[in-house]
Amino acid sequence: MRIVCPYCGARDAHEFAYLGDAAPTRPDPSAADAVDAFHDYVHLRDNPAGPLDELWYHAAGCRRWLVVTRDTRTHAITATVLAATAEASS
Amino acid sequence: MSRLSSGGLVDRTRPLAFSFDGRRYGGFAGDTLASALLAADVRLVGRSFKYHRPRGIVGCGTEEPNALVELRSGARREPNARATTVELYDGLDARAQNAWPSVSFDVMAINGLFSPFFGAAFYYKTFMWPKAAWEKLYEPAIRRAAGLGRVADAPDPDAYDKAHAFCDLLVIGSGPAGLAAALTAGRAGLRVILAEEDFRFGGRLLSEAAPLDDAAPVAWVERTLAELASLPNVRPMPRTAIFGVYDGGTYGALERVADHLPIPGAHAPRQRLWKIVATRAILAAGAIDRPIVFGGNDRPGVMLAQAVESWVGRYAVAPAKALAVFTSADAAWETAFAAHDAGQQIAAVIDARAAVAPALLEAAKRRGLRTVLGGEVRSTAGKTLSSIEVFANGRSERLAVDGLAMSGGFSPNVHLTCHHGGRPQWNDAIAAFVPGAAPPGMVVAGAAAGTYGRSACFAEGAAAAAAIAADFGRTAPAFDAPRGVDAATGLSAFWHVEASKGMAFIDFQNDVAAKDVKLAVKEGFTSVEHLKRYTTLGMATDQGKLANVPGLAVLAKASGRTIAETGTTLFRPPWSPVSIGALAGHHRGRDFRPLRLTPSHVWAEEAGAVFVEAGPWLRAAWFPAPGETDWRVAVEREVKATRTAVGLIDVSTFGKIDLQGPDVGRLLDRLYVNTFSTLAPGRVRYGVMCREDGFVMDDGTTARLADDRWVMTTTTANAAKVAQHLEFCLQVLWSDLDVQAVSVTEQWAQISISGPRARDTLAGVVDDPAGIAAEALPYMGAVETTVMDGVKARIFRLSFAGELGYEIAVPADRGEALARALMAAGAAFGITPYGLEALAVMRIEKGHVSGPELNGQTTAADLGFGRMVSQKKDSIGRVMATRPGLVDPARPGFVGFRPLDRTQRLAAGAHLLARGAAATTDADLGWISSATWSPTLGHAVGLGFIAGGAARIGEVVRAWDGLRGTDVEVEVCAPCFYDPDGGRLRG
Amino acid sequence: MRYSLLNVVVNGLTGNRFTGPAWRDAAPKPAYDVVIVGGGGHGLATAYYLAKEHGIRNVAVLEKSWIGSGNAGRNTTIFRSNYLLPGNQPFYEWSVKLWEGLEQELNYNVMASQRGIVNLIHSDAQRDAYARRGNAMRLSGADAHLLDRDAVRRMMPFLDFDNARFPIKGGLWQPRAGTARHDAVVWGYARAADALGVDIVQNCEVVGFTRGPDGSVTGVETTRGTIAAEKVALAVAGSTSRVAKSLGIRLPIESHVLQAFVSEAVKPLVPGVVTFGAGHFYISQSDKGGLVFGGDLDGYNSYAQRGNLAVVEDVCEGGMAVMPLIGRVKLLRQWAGLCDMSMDGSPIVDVGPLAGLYLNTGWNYGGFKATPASGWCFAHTIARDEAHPLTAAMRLDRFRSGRVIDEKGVGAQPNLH
Amino acid sequence: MADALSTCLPHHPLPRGRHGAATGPAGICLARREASVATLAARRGAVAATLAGLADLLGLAAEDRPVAVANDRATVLGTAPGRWLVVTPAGDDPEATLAPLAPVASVVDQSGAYVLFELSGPALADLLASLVAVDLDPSVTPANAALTTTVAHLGVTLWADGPDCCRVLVGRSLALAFERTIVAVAARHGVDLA
Repeated sequence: MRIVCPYCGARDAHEFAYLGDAAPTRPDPSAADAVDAFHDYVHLRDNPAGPLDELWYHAAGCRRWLVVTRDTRTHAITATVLAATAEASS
Repeated sequence: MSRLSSGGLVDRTRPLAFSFDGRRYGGFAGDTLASALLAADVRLVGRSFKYHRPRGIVGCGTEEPNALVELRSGARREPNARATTVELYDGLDARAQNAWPSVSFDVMAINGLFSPFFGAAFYYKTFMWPKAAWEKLYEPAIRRAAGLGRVADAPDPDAYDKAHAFCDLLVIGSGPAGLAAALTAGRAGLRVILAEEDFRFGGRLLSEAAPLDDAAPVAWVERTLAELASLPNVRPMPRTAIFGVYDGGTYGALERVADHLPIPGAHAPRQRLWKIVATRAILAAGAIDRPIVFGGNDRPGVMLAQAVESWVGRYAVAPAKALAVFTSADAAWETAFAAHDAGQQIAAVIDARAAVAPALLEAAKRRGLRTVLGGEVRSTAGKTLSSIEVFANGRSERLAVDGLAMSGGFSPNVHLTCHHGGRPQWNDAIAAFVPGAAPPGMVVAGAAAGTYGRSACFAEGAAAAAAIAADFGRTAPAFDAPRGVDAATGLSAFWHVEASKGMAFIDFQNDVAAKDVKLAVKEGFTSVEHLKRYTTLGMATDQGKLANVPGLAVLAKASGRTIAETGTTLFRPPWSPVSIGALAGHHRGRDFRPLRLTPSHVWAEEAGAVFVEAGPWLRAAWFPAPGETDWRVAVEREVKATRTAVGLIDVSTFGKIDLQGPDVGRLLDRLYVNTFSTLAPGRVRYGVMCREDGFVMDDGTTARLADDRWVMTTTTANAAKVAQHLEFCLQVLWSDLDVQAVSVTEQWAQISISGPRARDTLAGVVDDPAGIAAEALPYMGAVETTVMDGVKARIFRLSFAGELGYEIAVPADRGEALARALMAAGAAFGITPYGLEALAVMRIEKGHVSGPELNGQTTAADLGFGRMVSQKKDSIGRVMATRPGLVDPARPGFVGFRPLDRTQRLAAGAHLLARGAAATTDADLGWISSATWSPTLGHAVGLGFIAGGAARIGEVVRAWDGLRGTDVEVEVCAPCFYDPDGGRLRG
Repeated sequence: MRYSLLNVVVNGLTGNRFTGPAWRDAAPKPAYDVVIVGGGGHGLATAYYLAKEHGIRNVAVLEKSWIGSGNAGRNTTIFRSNYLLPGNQPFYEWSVKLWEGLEQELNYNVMASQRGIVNLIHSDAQRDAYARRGNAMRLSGADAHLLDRDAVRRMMPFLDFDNARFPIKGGLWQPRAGTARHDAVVWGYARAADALGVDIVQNCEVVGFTRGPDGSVTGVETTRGTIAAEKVALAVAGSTSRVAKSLGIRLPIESHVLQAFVSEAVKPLVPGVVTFGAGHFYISQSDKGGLVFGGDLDGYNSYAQRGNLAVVEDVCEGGMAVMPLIGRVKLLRQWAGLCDMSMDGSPIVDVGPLAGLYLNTGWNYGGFKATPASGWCFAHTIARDEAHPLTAAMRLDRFRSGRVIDEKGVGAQPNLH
Repeated sequence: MADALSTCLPHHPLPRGRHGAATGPAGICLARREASVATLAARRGAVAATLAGLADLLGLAAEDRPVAVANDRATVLGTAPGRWLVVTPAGDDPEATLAPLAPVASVVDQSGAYVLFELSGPALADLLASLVAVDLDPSVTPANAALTTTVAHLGVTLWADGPDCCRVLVGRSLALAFERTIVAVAARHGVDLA
């Protein structure tokens, strides 16, 4: 599998470390239901059979976290962006 | 000697000697082992898997299920080499396998007598009584009988290379379609790779007799190759099999670099694994002939018509003295004609069809060949084929032949199109499976797509390439196809001679006969996958290249369905078997993974260090003094010296991360359970880091060197993990923070000196001794200074060993010099280098947690850091750490242990049981995670976790180690055994 | 019909006249006491023990394709009970005990072969960790032995003891571990369950569920019609999230692919199962002679049942590192199974989360060895509406309570388990 | 494995001189070169300012992409968005040299962290094809590219330095492992260890 890193270009997937679904966002730790919210954030996944926005880390390259849109049935990658858009802008 | 007097593509000026089963034979350059054996009239080359029946050569390439041999010997012995793909070389040495005492007399052939009972899956129904017999009696016997060749005797001495290639178009196969495609795309300027599994380009064109441009087809092949070679954008790769189609247009390929040589040239690899990334691909892998299922069809001498065409046309070998042809396809008639014209005697052409094209009959008549229409072969005779029984027009007749060419039509090589889950589609017109959905970027052309006939294959290959060129915005000149006459390609489906006598085989290697398929159907195994798994049909080393379709045909008939309805099993990588060595490449033995060396390594080796692999690192374990043979003695000496004078160890392997920017303090407060933003410049603080699920991830010290410059240390094991976590926080969670994190693990050599004379020693290397005075650099202080006359250095006052200690960091290229300088400066104080063993002893004496305690299953509270966790701020893991399961007072908590009987030893891995309790899971109170003999205290000490934790201090429990047969009464105590109030650290 | 030596001989002499289907090709009835979704090893074993141990025989096993088409047919056939944590170890030990008598229990030779497993040790820290594990095994009544380097060498002289990057320092040995013929396990349970009256319905895909007014699950919608059921049990490894989604349930599960490999058949070499402690590689040898081996997950969510080349290389590097004499042995076939990877690397066997629903999932890449005990305990859970003592720790709510069973200690990161 | 590797333990320095194929000119030359190195990381949102500062300070137009930009004073390699490795002559104190950039960027001396290798020889293209899983065709990878990637499980940053020559930054603890890799992979070409 090849991932086109927005900075480094096309690289073999083995250069990247995988985290998973990019959708869950860290809940407000001060919220009343924080424990439940964190339970969902840390554990529950849609785990779709189809397109999925995922977090990959280009460990062997630019060490940027990427959001890769990949179909879990075909492994076809349709988009790759830096997770921290602020990082690239100047 | 069956070599034809003329013709073929072997080089008669280059004779080669080889041996098979100890007998010497001769062949020519350009032969395969199979063609050379046939030329030498060797028919019997192996034994089948189950019944050990005699086996000969059936095919002429990768599809060969029978002619498997042990090639070479000793450390280079290769089991299951296909004689049909082994390129002959001078001195080749091969042996028949799976036969004892010999291939001509194999005692295991007795299995054949029991074939009525050894039917499909019989073993699932028996061998069950008595209970123990399966493992003691039956299975060992089965295992001995099963298997094929033997693995080499010793580590593979050859090298295996790996390489990457990139192209616009990968053309797989170099027959008519492949060559036309490569030439068209090459002329259009595409970056083309042409991969051919064979050692010679041309595919079937190398075997066919019918001329191209009024000359032998090989002439056109050579012209085409010459042009391809002249194109800088085209890379022809012979001896290179594309074995797998992976994601992102990545193709796995195996190049047999030196398999055609006795041994690889000096320093050359045996094989090379190519990872080819191709935007597009054209699969032009051709089609292979299909066996017919009839009685005794496995007898040596029965072979594929296509193979006969190759023996005669390409290798100039007459495979038999008298050859019959049994077919339902026109192509086999053409084979008979070509063979006859080349000098092979043809006894008869038997066609299952009642009528064939008049042209064929005419051509046969012209050659005086006997033809039998509407006929079938019902049985064969001879250890190697001596006669066949032909049934036609209501009567049987026995023909004395020693060769039989069979063809029930073709099976397109759709294998690679299945690698992304594409299912082949049944095509009734050609009675074959043709490609279904191919992997992205791949198109199929020629016989592999079910397109037969040369001109059609030329046209299809060229058209596919032209279309792809257009996609790249390039125009391809029209392909100038060579002139030639297309052979007849008519055929009608014919699978199985129902009236066969004797075993009619489908899978030759696995001994799966028609009756086995019928039995499977009768027992309900009608799904193709069940059939395969129940009968082992198609699971042999050819992965069903020959057996699948005939097997499906028998299944379909037996279960009252069509082949389209039964469907087929999926081909999975690899297309042809790939040696494990090639897939591993250079990463073997001591070079399996890169070795990291510490900055002071060369000094340590001079100092006589005994080294140990610590993850990627090689570190000093201990430094035996002259005459010290027992490592325990060395370690005890090192500990005592450190506790009483000063000891030195290289701790550069700790992860180090340089942190700069205005928001570092805020970041650290969120990373660590404790607070860092309040840390003053020039100070160091110990911190504990959790995962979001509330369990501890790592620990270490972080120093604030200046207002906006910090340096964090991580454990050696977690260096990469923490760096990745940190970037996750900065890029994904809180990208508003202005922090630049840079790994400086490699930048700084860090050497720790500990002991009462540490300061005196350090004074000898720092340029400004005043800067390290007790008040100037107190415990947990940090200073940037210089050592060894101006070398940039950072000095941190801390000690894992629990003494007055310093960690001195200098640029890694000066680490060795620093070690030597410190040793010199400390000589007067008895400085002693120590290794990981002594470090472990001292940290256990001090009750410091390390790898065995930071195992990802423990919380800050478990480890006794509960009070460190700041509730004034949020940090990663804080919320989840409040879950009931993580605050349960019954959780195992971190404590120390000492044996009641001080003479007894403790071992990590022992579990804790109450006095008198039975050794059961329910009674399990915890475990000892780290243990050592303490030279300082003169007795064993242990660290570990016990249900209830510190609340149990003072209790007596048992350290039960059933594994090693010890059961020691231990007192639960506080984890710190040495200098609990830390006075020595602050000294 | 009972299999016996006589049966084999008679059929041999009569051209298999006296044999018939191993199980009925049942058509679905309108209603059952229990409908088990998923005709893999776990589903079929559950049906068998429901009928055998709990007398519940009005049971259907619904399989969308052919039975055993999922992970039951794509694994490396190993069973063992060398687990560390009390939430796991006794369960897997019970499974090994069931394996030990499975041929006689099912009257089917599943070729369970206790060839033993050796986890190689390459460092002192690893030895300490394996010692803790080995003692935990013994506490649960399992067998475990700590081997030194020489003992490992005597057992497997072909390993690399002299030129290794990570020298072999010993091993943790469980003699009672072993391998079985994976397809035969499926067929054996199917045949035995069928004999007790269980309906095995193939080519019957569940596309939805019928729900009661209270939201409880009352049956399934299938490609072969609606089927009512008192109880609906899910045993659909690889598809759990998809099936649960139609019930509005999100689970702590990710689907990952694990590759496995088999070499061409060779004469006997590897006596049992060996795992490399410093790389991703484990290996055994089948009765046919093929070297069956594997390594780590591909590492990313996938439903593709297909692996990538980098992992093939990684696994073969591990193989050559410990067994450098297999360089010329050829890889014959690679395949991949879909693993329900849970957030702590341990399975979920539970009542609910909806009334009428029972959950059996999250077996990660360890489902095959669990087949008998999983069926045993899941049957108990379904029949009694309560967790079996051996799966009491495997409840779904452990993630909320924090009582996770994390053998590897890597936390809620499925691809690292 | 090449012969030298089987006789020489991985923690012992490889003998200098010729390895692998002994006949004919060496296909690959591997030499250690001295240099100072620093990581330059722009502060949040200060990429342009950092580039401008670099231009003033070193007189070269570095870019925020993976390319090598060099003049006689320094080579600036793009390694990540807003990040560069600045390679200057040995003995230079890069934190001092780049100090003027402090307000807009973090500077971290890495001179001890890296060993700079020069890889050259007629077989370089073949060797890189074996080592690097990146398409080096000019149509895909520009001649001035700075590649941060892995070769045989080793992290490296490499860039071209004239025809048949490239420079490689390797972590110091892995320098010997890198030499072993080159000797093993290029053995058939003949390797000259300078």
